[in-house]
Amino acid sequence: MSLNSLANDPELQKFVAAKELENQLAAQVHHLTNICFDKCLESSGNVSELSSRHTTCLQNCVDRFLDCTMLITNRTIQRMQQGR
Amino acid sequence: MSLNSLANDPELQKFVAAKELENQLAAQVHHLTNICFDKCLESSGNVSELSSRHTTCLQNCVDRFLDCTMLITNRTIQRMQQGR
Amino acid sequence: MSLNSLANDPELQKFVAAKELENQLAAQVHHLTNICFDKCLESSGNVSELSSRHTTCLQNCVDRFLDCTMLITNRTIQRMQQGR
Amino acid sequence: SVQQQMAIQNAQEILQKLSDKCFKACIQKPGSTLSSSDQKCISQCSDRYMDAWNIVSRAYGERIKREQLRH
Amino acid sequence: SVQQQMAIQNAQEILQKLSDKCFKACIQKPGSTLSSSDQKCISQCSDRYMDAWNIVSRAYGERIKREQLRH
Amino acid sequence: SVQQQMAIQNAQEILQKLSDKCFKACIQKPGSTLSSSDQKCISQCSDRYMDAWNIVSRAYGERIKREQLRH
Repeated sequence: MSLNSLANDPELQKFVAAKELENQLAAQVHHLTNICFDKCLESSGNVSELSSRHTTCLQNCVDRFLDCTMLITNRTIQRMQQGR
Repeated sequence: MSLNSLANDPELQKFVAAKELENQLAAQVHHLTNICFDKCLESSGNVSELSSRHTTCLQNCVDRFLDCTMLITNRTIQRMQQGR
Repeated sequence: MSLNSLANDPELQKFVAAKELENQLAAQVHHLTNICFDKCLESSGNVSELSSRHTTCLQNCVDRFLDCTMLITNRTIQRMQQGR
Repeated sequence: SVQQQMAIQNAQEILQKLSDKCFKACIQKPGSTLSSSDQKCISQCSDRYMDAWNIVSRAYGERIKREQLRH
Repeated sequence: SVQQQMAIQNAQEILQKLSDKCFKACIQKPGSTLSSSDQKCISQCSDRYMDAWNIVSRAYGERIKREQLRH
Repeated sequence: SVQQQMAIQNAQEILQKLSDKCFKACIQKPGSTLSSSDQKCISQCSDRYMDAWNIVSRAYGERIKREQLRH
């Protein structure tokens, strides 16, 4: 199989796309953990066990961060369409 | 066209170099915006519109950051030449 | 020499592995300097020369950071083996 | 096209930075919804960041031109 | 395998972030050894970070599923 | 050569970190020029960072050697 025909192989392309998606999801989880750990745990110093309050805060943090991203994305698209 | 002759094609090389430069410039604008936004806007909390003072601060911030980089680069080259 | 046989050349593989290791070590030195500069020098403002106290702090910082990484790595492996 | 891909990547990078910065600045304790004051803060924060990006981009371009004339 | 390599890379990235975060949080002035209280702080910090990672990972997965149902 | 390219990349990365760190530490409100006290602060900051880099680099090398002997 030549390099060229390998690069155009639909099975391989699907495999690579799936791997890339997995990588992106993992990177996003790292990123969210990093941000939400600071928001929800940092201020409480040494924590010997996660309380239900911490857990709720972490879950809300993920959802609100994604809301925030969607809000900003929509707003930016609007701004671009208005050509500002 | 073989991979080898493609890699040596002067038109392609020019195109790739131009793209890389564009990428570097865009990365630098991201970086500068990130730094200068914090320097010039962060402390002023919610800002409903940029004042001329914010604008001047941002413009100065870009120039002073680049001055700073040039100062450090020259100094580091000197240090290296003195073999310290 | 074809691309394929080049990729399997043991000398080249050794060279690439050595370069990668060098890159990793350099990246780690950057990372450690960044962290330890903040730990040991930041609070002391403008410093016209490193004192022996700064030097000791920087050396300890490198060793304690690596201890910390080893502690966490071992702990994480344990946790994973316990399937938590 | 490569050009489009780069524009998309560029936009994604701005959006990522914006989300980080404005989330950190506007959301102290994440609750069960974004309140309207959260939303206002995020919108303002992201508008100002885009303004800043435009100003920085122009100032950087001008500096590069000045440097090129000097040499 | 590619799968394993990714798992390893993933683990390395968590470990790197963990070391940074817990070192910064637990070690104020680096001394000649890690004291037992330093070790306790680092262990707790890394355990809580892994707990947080698991909760975030689950919450993110659930959000993605909800978004997919909506569209 | 690859070696040279890496040395250049390495130097560029230090310079980037140095600029970030020393700009943040020395320039509170960016004015229309770098004052002489700004310049002094930046020079000192960058000299100390390079000193720190050398000490860290040596300490890290020694640690790696010690670890290799232990195994």
